[in-house]
Amino acid sequence: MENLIVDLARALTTWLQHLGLSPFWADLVLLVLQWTAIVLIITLNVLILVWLERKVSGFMQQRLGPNRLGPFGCFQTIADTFKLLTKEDIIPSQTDRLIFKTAPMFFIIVSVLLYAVIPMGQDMAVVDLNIGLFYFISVGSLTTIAILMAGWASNNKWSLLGAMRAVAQMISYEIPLAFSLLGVVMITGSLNLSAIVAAQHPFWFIILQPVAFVTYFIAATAELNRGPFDMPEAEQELTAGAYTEYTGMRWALFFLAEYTNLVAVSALAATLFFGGWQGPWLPSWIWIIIKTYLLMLVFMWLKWTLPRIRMDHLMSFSWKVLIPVSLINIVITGVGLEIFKGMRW
Amino acid sequence: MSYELLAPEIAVAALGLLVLAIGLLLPAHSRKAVGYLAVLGLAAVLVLVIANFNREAVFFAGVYQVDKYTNFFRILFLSAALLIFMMSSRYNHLFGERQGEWFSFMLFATLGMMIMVAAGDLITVYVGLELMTISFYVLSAYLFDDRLSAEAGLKYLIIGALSSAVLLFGMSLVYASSATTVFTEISGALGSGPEQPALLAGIVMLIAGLGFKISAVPFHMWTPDIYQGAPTPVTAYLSVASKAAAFSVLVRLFLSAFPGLSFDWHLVLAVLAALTIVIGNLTALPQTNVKRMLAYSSIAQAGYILVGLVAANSYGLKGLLFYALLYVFSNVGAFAVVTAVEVEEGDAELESFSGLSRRAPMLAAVLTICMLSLAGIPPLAGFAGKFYLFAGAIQAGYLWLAFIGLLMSMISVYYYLNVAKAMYIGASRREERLLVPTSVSTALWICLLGTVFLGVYPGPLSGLTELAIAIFSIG
Amino acid sequence: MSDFPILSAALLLPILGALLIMILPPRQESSIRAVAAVSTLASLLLSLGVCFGYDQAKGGMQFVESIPWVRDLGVSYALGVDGISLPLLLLTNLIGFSAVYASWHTEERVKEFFALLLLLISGVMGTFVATDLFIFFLFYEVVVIPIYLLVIMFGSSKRVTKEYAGMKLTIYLLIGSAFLLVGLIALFVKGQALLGFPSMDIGTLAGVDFPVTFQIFIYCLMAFGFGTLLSMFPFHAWSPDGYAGAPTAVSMIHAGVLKKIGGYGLIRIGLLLLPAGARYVAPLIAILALGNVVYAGIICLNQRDLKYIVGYSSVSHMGYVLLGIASVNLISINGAVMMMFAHGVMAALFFAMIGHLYQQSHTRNVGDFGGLAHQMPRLAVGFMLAGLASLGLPGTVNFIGEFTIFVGAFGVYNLLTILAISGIVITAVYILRTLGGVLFGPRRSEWDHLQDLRGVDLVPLLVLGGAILVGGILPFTIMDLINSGVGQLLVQIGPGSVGGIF
Amino acid sequence: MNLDQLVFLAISGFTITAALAVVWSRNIVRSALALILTFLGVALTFFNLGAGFLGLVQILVYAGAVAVLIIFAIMLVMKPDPGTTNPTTPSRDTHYLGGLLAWLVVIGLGLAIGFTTWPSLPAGPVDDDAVGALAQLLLGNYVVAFEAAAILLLLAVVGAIILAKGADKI
Amino acid sequence: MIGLNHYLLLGTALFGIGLYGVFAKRNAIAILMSVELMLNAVNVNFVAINRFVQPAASLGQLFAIFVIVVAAAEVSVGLALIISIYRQRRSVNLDDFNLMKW
Repeated sequence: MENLIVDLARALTTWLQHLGLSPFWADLVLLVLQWTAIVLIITLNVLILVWLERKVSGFMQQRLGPNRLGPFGCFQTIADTFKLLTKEDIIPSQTDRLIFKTAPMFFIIVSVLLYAVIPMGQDMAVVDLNIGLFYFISVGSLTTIAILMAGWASNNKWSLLGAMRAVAQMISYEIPLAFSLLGVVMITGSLNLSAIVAAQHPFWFIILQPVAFVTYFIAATAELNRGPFDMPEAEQELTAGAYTEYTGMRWALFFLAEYTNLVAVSALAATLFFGGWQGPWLPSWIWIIIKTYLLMLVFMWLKWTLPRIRMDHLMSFSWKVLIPVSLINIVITGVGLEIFKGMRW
Repeated sequence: MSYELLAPEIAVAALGLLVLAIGLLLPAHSRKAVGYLAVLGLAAVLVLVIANFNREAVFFAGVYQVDKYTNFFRILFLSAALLIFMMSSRYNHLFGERQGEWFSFMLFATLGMMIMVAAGDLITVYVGLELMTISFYVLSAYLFDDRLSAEAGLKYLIIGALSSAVLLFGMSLVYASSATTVFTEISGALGSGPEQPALLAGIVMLIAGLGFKISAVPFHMWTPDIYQGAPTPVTAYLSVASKAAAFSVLVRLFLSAFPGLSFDWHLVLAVLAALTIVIGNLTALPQTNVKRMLAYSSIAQAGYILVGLVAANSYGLKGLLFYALLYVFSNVGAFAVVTAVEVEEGDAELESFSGLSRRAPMLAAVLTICMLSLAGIPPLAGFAGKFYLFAGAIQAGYLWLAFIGLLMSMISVYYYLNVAKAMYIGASRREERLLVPTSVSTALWICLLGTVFLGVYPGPLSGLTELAIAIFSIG
Repeated sequence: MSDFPILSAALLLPILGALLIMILPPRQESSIRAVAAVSTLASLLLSLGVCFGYDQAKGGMQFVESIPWVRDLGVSYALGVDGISLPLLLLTNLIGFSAVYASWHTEERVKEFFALLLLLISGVMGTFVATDLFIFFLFYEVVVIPIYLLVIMFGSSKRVTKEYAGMKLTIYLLIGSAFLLVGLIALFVKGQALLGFPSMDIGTLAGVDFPVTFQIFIYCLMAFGFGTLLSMFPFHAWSPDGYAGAPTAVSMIHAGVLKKIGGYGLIRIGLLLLPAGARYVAPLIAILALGNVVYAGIICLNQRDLKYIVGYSSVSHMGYVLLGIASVNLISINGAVMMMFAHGVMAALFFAMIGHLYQQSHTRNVGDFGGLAHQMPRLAVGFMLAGLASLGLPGTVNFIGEFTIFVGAFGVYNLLTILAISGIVITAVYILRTLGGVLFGPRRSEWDHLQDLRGVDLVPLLVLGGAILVGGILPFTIMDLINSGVGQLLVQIGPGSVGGIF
Repeated sequence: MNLDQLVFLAISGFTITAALAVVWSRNIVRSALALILTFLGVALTFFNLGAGFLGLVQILVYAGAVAVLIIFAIMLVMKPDPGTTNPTTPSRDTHYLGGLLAWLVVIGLGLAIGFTTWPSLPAGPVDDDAVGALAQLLLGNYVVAFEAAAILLLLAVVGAIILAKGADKI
Repeated sequence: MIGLNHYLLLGTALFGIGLYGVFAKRNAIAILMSVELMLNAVNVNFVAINRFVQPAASLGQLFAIFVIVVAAAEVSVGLALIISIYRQRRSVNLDDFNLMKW
């Protein structure tokens, strides 16, 4: 059970090579299959997540949430998906059509690319990059561009405003996000996510780096444009921010990408601070799913509990609170490490 | 390794940060105080450098070199900054609440220059250069309500970024040819014999990139605009110190990284120098704005300094260093007067200088003497400097260059004297005396005495330059 | 006596005076004048002392002072005088002293005027006593800027504006000096290569045997540089305009001594350091000299402005000096130096008189005057003295100079000398016509208000006129001195024949 | 044509096309987006050269920050008609001169590079721990440059704030 | 076999394109973008040289990192400048910035 997926992949490779493919092409086919699997999982996952989010919000607001289709309304999202897929694809006039069309694709591609380095179980990272964490931050920073593209191409003032807010916010919170991860990196001395997971054997890093986790979590919320930091798509002010003009399938792609990001960020948090796939009894890949889902529930809990924060407060919170805190955390970690080394010596 | 020899850089960086912080903490009306802090701090660093003049050390396997050459230029940059801080005390009011930041940017620019001159490696040179240049982008645009200033900042940015790119490409080709970026290792790696074409292309691009920084023709196009638009103290600093910094790099680069080139880079530089001198002086002739005129003249001055590198012998290099230092006194003196007049009159047009000799005899006399020094009239410092430079050039066989240079320097007297004429016989718009604060007049006196003393008795400084260039192996 | 740095003292006194004047408040005009007069007088007395103290029998450089100045350039602050520079030093102080009195009545910006004037005098003096090339050139160019400022601040705009005149004069001289400087630096660099150590000392460099082509080249540069200063044809255009624009004192010093730096330089530096070059180029110089004499003389015939007449006539006279130098023999060079002295006092006197006249009448046009001898007899004496000296009347010092030059030059350039002598005729024509027009003829009542020279105004007349007569009647006083210097110089450069360029 | 060449050609073709789009587009936003593609192309080149860390830095700093800043600034200074936001110079002379100069530089440098024989070192194994090596250099021999760069960034931040705020009160 | 030359030529091409942009474009931001192209060209060079000439040491990569850092600083200052000048003139077209004669 533990090595189910890894064994499967290995068997597949061997079989492909038996068929007469060179190792290179065999690897390539495997890669393609892996990505397909990831995309499929993500899509399925999102179906569940959307349902979950609606249920959670219903629970928070003391209502039932979706409850007609299937037990507990669990087929509601599937129905919604069909609705979105069959809707007319509207592109407003006066838009920059090329950019308008590419923005959602770009967004989803970037989001999916994030999964390349996350270890989904023991030895289960698609690419075990030695600078995996850095890869995650770098590629993650590209999402901003997709939002900008969408906002600008829509030729709509709310879209543009939403996009600019989103970008300002995301750029500002990228810094504490990256800084908060440095504490972990300093302790492990590696940017390799598998190594980081391995390093959490006795203690999870949440114990050693609580401040970093809190900073990371707040910054991640802002990165995801989720409440209470959802200024860029505040319905009451901007209809739907950068996505205002998008309908049907394109809008669904954005929706998909947002949830994909949510999963990715949560999975990273689980990996960095909660021991990743480590856990007793159950197979590793189940452990990470459990941890990720728990974290996502916290995200949802926050979103439906806290009121939205004003734009300027939001910016100054990043620059005046989060960044200094994360910097101080780095300093303290460094000092602590030196002391620890000194004691051991 | 004696890391205390890095103290000047560390001190300037710390001073810059301190000034920045204090400037923000102080209430707006008392921010002038950071000026005193900056001046005192710089003076202390200057004393430190002078006290350790003879101590040398090579850090990080040649990447950073503190030697007498470094110390000479450190003294140059620090004293230029000091003089400019002193002379700009009234001008600073134009910066409003942002005086503290102004001082710290100037200090960071100084730090960049100090790193440039000490750097024995392309990477460090580049970073120092950019530290200086980016400070100057901001400083050039520091008059926020002034359209010219913003324009100057933008133009400087574009030309500066372009030149950095060219310089970098050149550096990359040099790196490709030698597989190292450390000067001393480059010379070893290149060996002798005919150079690879890529290396030549790289050297040409290095010359071009640094040519922008020293505003040598044909890379001078936007210099006058930048100089005219930028706040006058910044212009002064830009013209004396950033140029000297670029020259310090050029000299170190050519004499320690490429000493044995068979490619005749002297000739390339000689042509550049001649063009710079001629075009700088000729375009300065019709100017009616004194600041702009000084900008053109500073192009020409860069040409003269370049002559020293063309010669690349003992006299030439001594002349280069000598001229760079005297240029600090003469040009800062001239700009100090321009600043004082500009503060009073609102602009630096020639009419604003009319009748200055009656309103402020001291200012008029300093401006006249400093400009004559720039023109190379004895017994002022400029003459001694030019003597060294052209003695070097003639010794190296560039008689024609000496001809052009000296002839044009005499022609330059025309536009300098035009200003003197306005000051001495022009009718003044106003009659009341123009008073200058103590700090400004101190700076003026230092510039005046420096200019005269170096001209009448150049011996000590030439001894100093001789020490400084001893690190290069030249004939 | 021997230890006292008498030359430095003479040199620095006017500078001290200038500094003192700068410190004095501008209102204290009388003390400013007094300072100027005292410092120039002291300087004059010192230079007279040098004259009497100079041991003619011994000859050579005397009153030598030398302080190492810039080690790596081989520069030392070296002063000294010999038979060539001593008369010119004396001339400088005579004229400087008179110039202070000639401009006694300056009203505006007295402080600046006298400070600059004293600097100017000091600078000119320095070129004659310096025995180091660097110091020589330093003083050489020092004079340019005070002159410019004096011209634009105190000059007069008649045919050309004073700004134009000042700028033209300055730029011409500076361009000339640029060539000169190239030559000097090249000389220094070559000298260092040949000697093995850097030296700027004229005596040391004279011992170096420079290659002939190098000498020719450098001498051409020097001839251009010094020639411009000497207003050698065709580089003379600055001279008349400059004089016309300049205030009296500047005209006096400029025509009287400054130009002589050119001649002095050609002899001291050109001839001594580059004898082969000098001899090679000499015929060309001689031809240009003829151009000076004839061309300027002819132009002079058409001039109506007094200052232009004297200006062009001085260009013309410089032709004789050039001819003397170009002949390169003992007699001719003796004559050239003598002529320089003679022309100096004469021209200075002339300009002093014109200055006084102009100050009174505010015109310089010959046609406006007539019969001034009636109203202003003393002025007329001055004019006559200067005029007759100008046309080389025996009994004046000029006669001695011209005569010696012709004697010396005839042996070398027969035809040219004869043609040059014809220049005297031209001179006679315009000088006599001018003198006659201005001084004689019927009394014109519109000039009745003019005041004659009196009080301090008489000083220039007495000093300069005295010098003309003493030199003319007792020529040996100066001639022996000059001879001792020139003789040694010629011995030093050795024999050789003139020519080669054609 | 082997795989190596194919990959190189694909990446450089992509990069150069994107770069040309930057200068040829008349719409500044599209130029900026093409610039992002160029950055990504260069990042791919870095990956191809075995400089993974640098490729990621390239993506993070250039594509993620610099390009976004540029687009942000574009939107702040946008004109209503996007099709004319990125004009080429109206002066034909400057235009042709620029083109000519660019061609000369490309051809000249190309020839210079083409005729050069480089030090014949084999393209040895790629250093796996590039990050570690870079860190050693950064905090070792190049610590001065490192510190200077730190100050440079501070300076840029303060300077940008000052300039963008202009004469307003802080 | 793809060697150093190929990468250097790629760099040169990018450099040339950027150079053309600097001269031909009039929008200040576009010029800034062109300069970025040139800097990227340089980085391609550095990394390629690092790979082919000096695979053991990471000097080229180090240089490229510094270039990237500096470029980021340069762009931020540059854009701030452009915004400040836009506030005064309502234009970012370089041809409009001619208060001083060129």
